Amino acid sequence: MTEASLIVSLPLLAAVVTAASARVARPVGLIATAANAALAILLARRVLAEGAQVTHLGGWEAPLGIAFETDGLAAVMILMAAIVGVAVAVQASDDRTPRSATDPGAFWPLWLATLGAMNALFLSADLFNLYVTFEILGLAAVGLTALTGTRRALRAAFDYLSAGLAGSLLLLLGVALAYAAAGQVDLSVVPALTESAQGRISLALIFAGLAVKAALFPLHFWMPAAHSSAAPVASALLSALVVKAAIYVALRLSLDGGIGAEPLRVAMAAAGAGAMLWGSWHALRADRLKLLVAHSTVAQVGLISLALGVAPGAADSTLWHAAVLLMLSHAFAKAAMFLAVGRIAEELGHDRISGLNREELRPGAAEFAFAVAAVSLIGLPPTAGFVGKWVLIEGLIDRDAWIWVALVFAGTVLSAAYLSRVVSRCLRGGPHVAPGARRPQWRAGDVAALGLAVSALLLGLGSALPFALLEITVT
Amino acid sequence: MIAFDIVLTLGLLACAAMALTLRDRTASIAAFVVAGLLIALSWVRLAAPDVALAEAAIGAGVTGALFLRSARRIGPITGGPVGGMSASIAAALGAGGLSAALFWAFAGTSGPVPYPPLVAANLEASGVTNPVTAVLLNFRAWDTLLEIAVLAVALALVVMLGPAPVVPRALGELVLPFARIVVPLAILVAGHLLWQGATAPGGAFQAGAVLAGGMLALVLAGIGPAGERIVRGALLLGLAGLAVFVGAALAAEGLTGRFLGYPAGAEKAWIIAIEASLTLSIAATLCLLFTGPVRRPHQ
Amino acid sequence: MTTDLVYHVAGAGLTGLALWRLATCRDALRRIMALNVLAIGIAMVLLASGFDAATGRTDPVPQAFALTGIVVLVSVTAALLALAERIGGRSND
Amino acid sequence: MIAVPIWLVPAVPLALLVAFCVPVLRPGVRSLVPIAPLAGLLAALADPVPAPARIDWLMLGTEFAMTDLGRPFVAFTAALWSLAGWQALRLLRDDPARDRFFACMLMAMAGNLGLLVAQDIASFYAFFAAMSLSSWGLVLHGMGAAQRFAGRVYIGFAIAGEVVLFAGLSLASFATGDTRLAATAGPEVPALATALMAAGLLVKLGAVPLHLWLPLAHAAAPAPASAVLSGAMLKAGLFGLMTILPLGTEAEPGAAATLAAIALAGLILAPCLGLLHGDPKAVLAYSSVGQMSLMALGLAAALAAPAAWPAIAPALVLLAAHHAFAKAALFLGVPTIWATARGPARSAVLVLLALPALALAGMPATSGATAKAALKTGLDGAADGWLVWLEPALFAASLGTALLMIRALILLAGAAPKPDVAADVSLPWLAMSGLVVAGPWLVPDPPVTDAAAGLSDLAPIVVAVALAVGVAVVLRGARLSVATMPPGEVLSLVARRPEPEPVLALSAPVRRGHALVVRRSRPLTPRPERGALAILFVAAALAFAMAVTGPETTHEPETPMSDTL
Repeated sequence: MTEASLIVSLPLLAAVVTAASARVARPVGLIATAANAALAILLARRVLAEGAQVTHLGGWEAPLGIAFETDGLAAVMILMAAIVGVAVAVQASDDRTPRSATDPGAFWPLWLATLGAMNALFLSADLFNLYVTFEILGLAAVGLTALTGTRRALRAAFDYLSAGLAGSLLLLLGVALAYAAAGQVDLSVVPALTESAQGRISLALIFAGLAVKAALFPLHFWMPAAHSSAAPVASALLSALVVKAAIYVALRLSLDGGIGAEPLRVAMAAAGAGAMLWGSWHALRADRLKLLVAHSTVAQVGLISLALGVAPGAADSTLWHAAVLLMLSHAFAKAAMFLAVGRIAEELGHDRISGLNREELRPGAAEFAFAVAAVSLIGLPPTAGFVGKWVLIEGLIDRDAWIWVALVFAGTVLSAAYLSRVVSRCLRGGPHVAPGARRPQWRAGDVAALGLAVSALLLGLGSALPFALLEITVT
Repeated sequence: MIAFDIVLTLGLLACAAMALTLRDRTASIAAFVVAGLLIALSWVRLAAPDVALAEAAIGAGVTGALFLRSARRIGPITGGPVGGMSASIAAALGAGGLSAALFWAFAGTSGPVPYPPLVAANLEASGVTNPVTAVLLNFRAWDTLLEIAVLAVALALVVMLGPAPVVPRALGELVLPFARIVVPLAILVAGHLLWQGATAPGGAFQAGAVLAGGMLALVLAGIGPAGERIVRGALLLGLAGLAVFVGAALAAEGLTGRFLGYPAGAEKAWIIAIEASLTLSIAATLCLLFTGPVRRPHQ
Repeated sequence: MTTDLVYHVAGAGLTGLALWRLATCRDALRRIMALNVLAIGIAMVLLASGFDAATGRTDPVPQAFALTGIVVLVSVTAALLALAERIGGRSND
Repeated sequence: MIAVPIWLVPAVPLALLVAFCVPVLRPGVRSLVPIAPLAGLLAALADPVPAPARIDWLMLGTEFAMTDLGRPFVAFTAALWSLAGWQALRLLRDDPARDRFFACMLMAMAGNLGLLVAQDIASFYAFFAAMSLSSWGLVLHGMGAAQRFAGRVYIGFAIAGEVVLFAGLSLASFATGDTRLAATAGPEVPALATALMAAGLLVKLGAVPLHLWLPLAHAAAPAPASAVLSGAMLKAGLFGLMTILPLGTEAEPGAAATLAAIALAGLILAPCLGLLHGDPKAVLAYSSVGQMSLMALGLAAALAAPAAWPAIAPALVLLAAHHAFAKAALFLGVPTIWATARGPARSAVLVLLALPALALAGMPATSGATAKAALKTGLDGAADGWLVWLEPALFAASLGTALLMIRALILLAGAAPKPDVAADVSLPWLAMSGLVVAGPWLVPDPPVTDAAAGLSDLAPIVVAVALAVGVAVVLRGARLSVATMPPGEVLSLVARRPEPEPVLALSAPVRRGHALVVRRSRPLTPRPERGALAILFVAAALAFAMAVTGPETTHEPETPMSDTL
């Protein structure tokens, strides 16, 4: 048994078990999430020690069969999903957290299916296989969105699923055209696709589908509603991980030379810049905390997309390494933020920004976690966000791409502006708080949010590890 | 035969256009089902009988039934066309342009065709003689496994959402004699399709869909004991398919060292065993997707 | 004119039709149907690309893709319809 | 001697800080706070010095080493933190917010010790920032109006300093392409980078006019925190300057003149302003401003005359160590005064307190005299033009210090006892005083060859005493009393009164348009068909763009030169 095959089968098996019996869902879900994290670490260690590996499933070589490519990038993404997953599972396992109105145990199978699909997606080296993993991911993510069972959430889930289906069908159309143009659909065909006009149209369609899934401006219309009306654990997963899956595929294609095609790169960078401005503007205007955080995801995804757009492919690694680090940083910080927002809303009974501090309630661990996560998202030292932006700007300066540097700075300033709307209120203590004000009790969610926020912080210090992993590619 | 193709596709386009534009729900769904049957015919014309079988059973049958069920619950189409003329024209231009580009792109390709020779060369080692089954259950079994996972997740999602279950009594008396004939037939046909899948068109999906059709007839006739225990059993059966497939994949790795790599010589047995369990599981899943879970007391 | 060309035209037409309907209609059920038509159009161009007019055979791999697509689509359709039933017909009011 | 791995120096306080997060472990960890810096002390005293350590995965590749310059700094810093931690433990025994204080203290300790052993700019900056920012918590500890005001000023200066330092460090590393700290003093570092780095460090040093935060913060913080602020953290600024300035290589007359002007301004202003204050801790803080200015003067001389640097450097280190111990002893003495009732006991304490005070003023046979003599010897090697006013400057420094000490002691003598201060706060103070007394013998190799303490060294003290007595007589005769100055000097004139509002809080939006909320957003109603239209157009546009741009653009090797030819 290799780690790769276990890490894709174990979550799926656990999902079946948890779907079959709500009684054992929680322990099985927790154990499976922990086991997945352990497997992810083993996988990363193996990649570090033995280099990248290609596994032909069933022993059938690539054009006919499907291959798993376990390289450094895949290992980093699997680790990211595993770490965020552990934190989210910790919060979800808290008995006292208000549950979904529809089905108390429904979170676990959906989450484990998400995890399994994501692991499969990160490893897969086949376009059609990627389409199928996207479908699992999309369905499970929609289930997570609808978890609360409120009308708002259900409507958001419907819009999400129909937009997501349209996106995956565009992806499928692109794959079909790739098959028509090149006769095969494994990832090694991508360089050949850039040669012919048909292949280039196919890449354009695939990219358009990915842009819907990644909520890339201007195709993000479904996302703020979905991310802000879902349950906190679900929002954390959606925003931190599910969106990243599409970005990851875009990166993978770009590394293989596909999106390296000039118009797509320009489109990604321009869409990223637009997303940063649009998302920030709406985050500045949002009156609800979850909406602010959701719009901030639009902006942050824009930043990552900008980094990918200006990265000229595998040959020059600086910029795409920066993009991956920004993805990691955003995953940890945004998940922490959503979990913290969940806890804040639970204590306050609402999530209006104007009512964030009340006289009878002192700021607690969740507010602190939010602030730390905000520091990482803004990109202050020594967080991972800082290292990512630093490397990105360094790379951009090397290319004399001053317009992009200015845009990155503008995005940073804007993110500082909208996040400080919250942080300044979170930190407000002192005379505004009545002397006998209570402090929120510690819950599993606080631990999870703090842990993730601190991970984002520590990742900045230990950023050499992901960089070392990213150097490992299939030769 | 070209003339037949042209007439077929014209009819298909007309049906699809009607399905998407008719203002009466039932008529629109009827057009959709007819379009589904025409598409099954097209697949036959395109020498894809496996897909045609699945399309007829799933695409036209189950999907049509699902639409009918929802149409009754959601009610008629309300509100006129939205967005105004300019948006509609813009959409038409965009869609038309993309459609033309697609036609140009697809028709202009005559790229290499590496798959048929590869499949032919490895067909013997795959254990089955139907190339489509070989691709589905052996060469690209990982795709199929994930596809079963999609079914399982959809099932979990529908169970979580808990839509109102189908009430069979409304149709009971009429459907009863029909069901008495259909159900045994469906079981026979499903068994045949499953076994035949190894050598000729047919396989788990088609068999499962046919079986699901039979079971649905049973349910609609009010014969099936739709008690909670049965539904629970169906749920477990539906989920079991994924568990069996993943378990088989891991067991194969234990035996041969390759994930999803069946032991040499025993491929056919493995494939038939997996397909058999998938047939039952797909039938149960499709049934539950249609009927929905039992309504919970708190709702 | 060959068989696959006819189906290429039909597939592209179905795709365009579905995309146009998606962009102009708000009714939930109709949108789901349009997505189904879109998937059918894609399957049609896919199979037509795999069709070899000379031998009258079709590449088995795109056949497997189309089969997978059908099953995936019925799952997603069921989920979409369940959601649509819960929120009522129009997704926007 | 046990071999202490060098990375333990910052790691021990950090580890304690992590353990501090677990509520169950807190009481145990608290009592370990005084022991946390001892790893640093051991590492500094170890012979041979610990081997350098390199941690590749941390930041940009972190490197720790005990340099010859860093070693004495680590030694006195660690000793100081240890004793201050001990006193804080006793002083804040019953304080409800003590956990926050100790957490900040551990963080600042880790930063302070870490920056002295860090060898690359990333970790140097990180430790420096950790120290500066967590000291904010030390200043804010009491959470009264004065603390908030001081905290606000402190954090403003600290953040400005951090930003400037960061800009300078990154400019320097971009210019040299080297992330080692040692490279920032190299010849190819642009002058702007050096100026920025120096400005950031001068904030920490408390150089006039960047000193405004210093008296406020020292007066507001609890006494042990003031002791480390003054004794250890100001020295971090000096250490930084000694590291990044291009000393001993090339004469920089312009920079030297600027620095000298700053230093002289500090030497003169510090006593003038300090004497007007009524809080003994503020008076002591002003004396720190003066003393740090003296050290800046040494740096200025070295900038003007590179040849003199080898002599000035040890003198500066000696001066820094001496000031660290003496000033810390004075600050730690404040709670001791609080703990003793007026009477003979207090007199005894005052007599003991006079020892470090005299040492600071340069009394012969104390560490102060040794340090000043060393500095004088070092300055002798400086250029001729300097000597003319170095002598008066040194005299003025001693005179000012002596006056400030007299003022502080008088204020302390009259301080009201605080009954809730435990008596055992005096133990760390006694230990610190012992270190001050033992100072001259602790220096391993006295850099001064002729340590002949002349009577001239006594002159400033004598003049100061005479002046003080004179002023006292005049005041009493004319029935006058000295009006004390409000804390914050210039800031107290221009700044608003401290409002009862914590730092960094934005006021709640009263009306629309007052805060960053531009307009309340309408409830979000997604229009599904609009989304589909967007998808359609994006897909069509991308497909079109990809189709029309020829496939040959991507695979042609890029030949930028061919365009110009």
